[in-house]
Amino acid sequence: MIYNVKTEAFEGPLDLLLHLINRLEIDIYDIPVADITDQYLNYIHAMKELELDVASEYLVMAATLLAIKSQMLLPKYEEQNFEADESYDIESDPRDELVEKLLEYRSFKNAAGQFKQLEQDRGLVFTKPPSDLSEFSAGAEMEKQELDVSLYDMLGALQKLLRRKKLQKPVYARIEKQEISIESRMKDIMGFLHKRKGRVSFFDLFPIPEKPHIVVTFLSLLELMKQKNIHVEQENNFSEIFVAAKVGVDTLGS
Amino acid sequence: MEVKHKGALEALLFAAGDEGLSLLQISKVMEITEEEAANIMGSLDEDYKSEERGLHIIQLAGVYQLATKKIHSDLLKKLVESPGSQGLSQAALETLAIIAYKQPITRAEIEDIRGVKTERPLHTLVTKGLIKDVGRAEGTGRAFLYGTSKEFLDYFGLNTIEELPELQNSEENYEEDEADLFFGSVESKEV
Amino acid sequence: MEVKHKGALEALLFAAGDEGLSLLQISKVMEITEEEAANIMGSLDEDYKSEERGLHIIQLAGVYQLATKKIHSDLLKKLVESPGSQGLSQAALETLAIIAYKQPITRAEIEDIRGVKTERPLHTLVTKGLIKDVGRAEGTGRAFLYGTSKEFLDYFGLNTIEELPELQNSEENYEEDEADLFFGSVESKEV
Repeated sequence: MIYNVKTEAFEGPLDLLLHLINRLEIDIYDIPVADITDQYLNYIHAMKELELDVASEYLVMAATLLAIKSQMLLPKYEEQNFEADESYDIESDPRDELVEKLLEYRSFKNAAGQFKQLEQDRGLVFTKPPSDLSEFSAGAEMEKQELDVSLYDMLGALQKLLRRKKLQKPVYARIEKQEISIESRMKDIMGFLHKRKGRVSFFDLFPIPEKPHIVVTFLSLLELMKQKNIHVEQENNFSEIFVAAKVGVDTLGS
Repeated sequence: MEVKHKGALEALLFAAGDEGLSLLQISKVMEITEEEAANIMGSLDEDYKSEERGLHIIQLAGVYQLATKKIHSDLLKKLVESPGSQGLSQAALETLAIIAYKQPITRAEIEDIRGVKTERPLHTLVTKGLIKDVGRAEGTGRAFLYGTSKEFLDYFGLNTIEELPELQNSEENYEEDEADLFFGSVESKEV
Repeated sequence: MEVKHKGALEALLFAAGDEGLSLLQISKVMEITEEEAANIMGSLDEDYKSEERGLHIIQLAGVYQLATKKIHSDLLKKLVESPGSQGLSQAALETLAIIAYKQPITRAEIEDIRGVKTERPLHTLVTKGLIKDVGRAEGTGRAFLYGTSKEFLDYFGLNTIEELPELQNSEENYEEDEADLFFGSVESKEV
């Protein structure tokens, strides 16, 4: 039989063992070490046969299992002799340490599952970046304050930003996919120029930083210039370009 | 409580965005007591419960902020091109869970619990600002001790670390796909 | 018009932030006609007129967005004057992080990444000596390029900028931005 081995399916030997215990419907408090060791070694052998890198942790666990198995195989006469001494019997179970580890690991694995849920829930809620309050800061006296931030605060802020950005950016990409016509963009531009009265910075005519929109806007401006509906001014090379509606030109006749 | 206070608080929360505001900050800016601030907050929160409102007040990492209601997430997702981030890997989530419940904790202790090397997930978590080193362990190694950060709370939508779900050890919670994750017969793919 | 439509529209406008939404976009996302969208917008706008509300809808160049009411500007000024507990706002921290990882970088590029105007945070960071201008960008605008200062390294206990934690998982996000760099320079100024 050929197997397709997915090594990434397990987080480590403890995870693999939990999986085996679960699949074989074994009582974790009473693990049949011989069985589980065989199963475990099967996996390891399969990995090796497939020339996959077997992380050393898996081999260490294999050795541990074999050690426990051999301890379990030791003659049981001691147990019979000291039957009365239950505590001795329990404490000396060679499986104890492993079971404890498995239980502890399992509780954190469960917690990780809950974290995943929290992560997903949080993803359903959208917040907004702090507003830029520059317009309110004119003449504002900043309280002098010592910095109390660490690199971690900065990284945290960055991650928050990256998470948040997901919504902001592609807003247009998706929705404006359908064609924006030059004609309708020309109307928009004229409407905008009339509303603003007087001249407007060239860049203000590009409110949407998406390629198709920019191209259409640019072509619309050329067309409007050709039709002599707008003025375009630039005082010097490289200085800001201003656009204004020509006097007497109201809305575009369609 | 004056009516216009509610409007004022709404404006403040809106401007603060995801930086959020504490009651202390609000009380200072509005020149009211923290108790009054809390009352206005409560009243505003009550208003937001109406179905006509798309926002609500959430408490994250100790501050109040405005956020959209979960009920509208499907709609909002339409505004994003690639829905959702991939989220943290299983390794990172496990590592983070261990740190969250056992902090402060060293890398060696984490690796002991997970049974595998944990350098990469730790690095990812530091990079993402979810954990930070909070000192050094006693003893020879003087290893770094890790703890969760403020961003951790924000990331998982928690107000304080006490809001973490209780660490459970019980059997019934442990469920796994019956499907064998490791071996799958090779109908589809050869190795 | 359904009541919940109003809530949905409020959530959409909130999430769209400074970029705002056109009626066309709203109608597409909410799967209603533009006329219906206009009606809901009108009704929402009416609600905002109440003194209890701190926000209102503004319309700029055919795009609708939420903003704080003028009446609250004194309050916002006070908010500006009272910095958070850390001495650096979330906005300033974000800006600093972007500069640290992407330097040299212009303001327009930073604003493109953040999605909001970044004049104030830049000013704060320059004032605090954490960043400085390191030259001028090529091209028409000849915009200032920002980079981190020596104080930045000192402050965060780094010897060189290379000691910043590598941003492994976030790399994809940044690459996307790279592609947008040209168009980012045609960043929308405030309309």
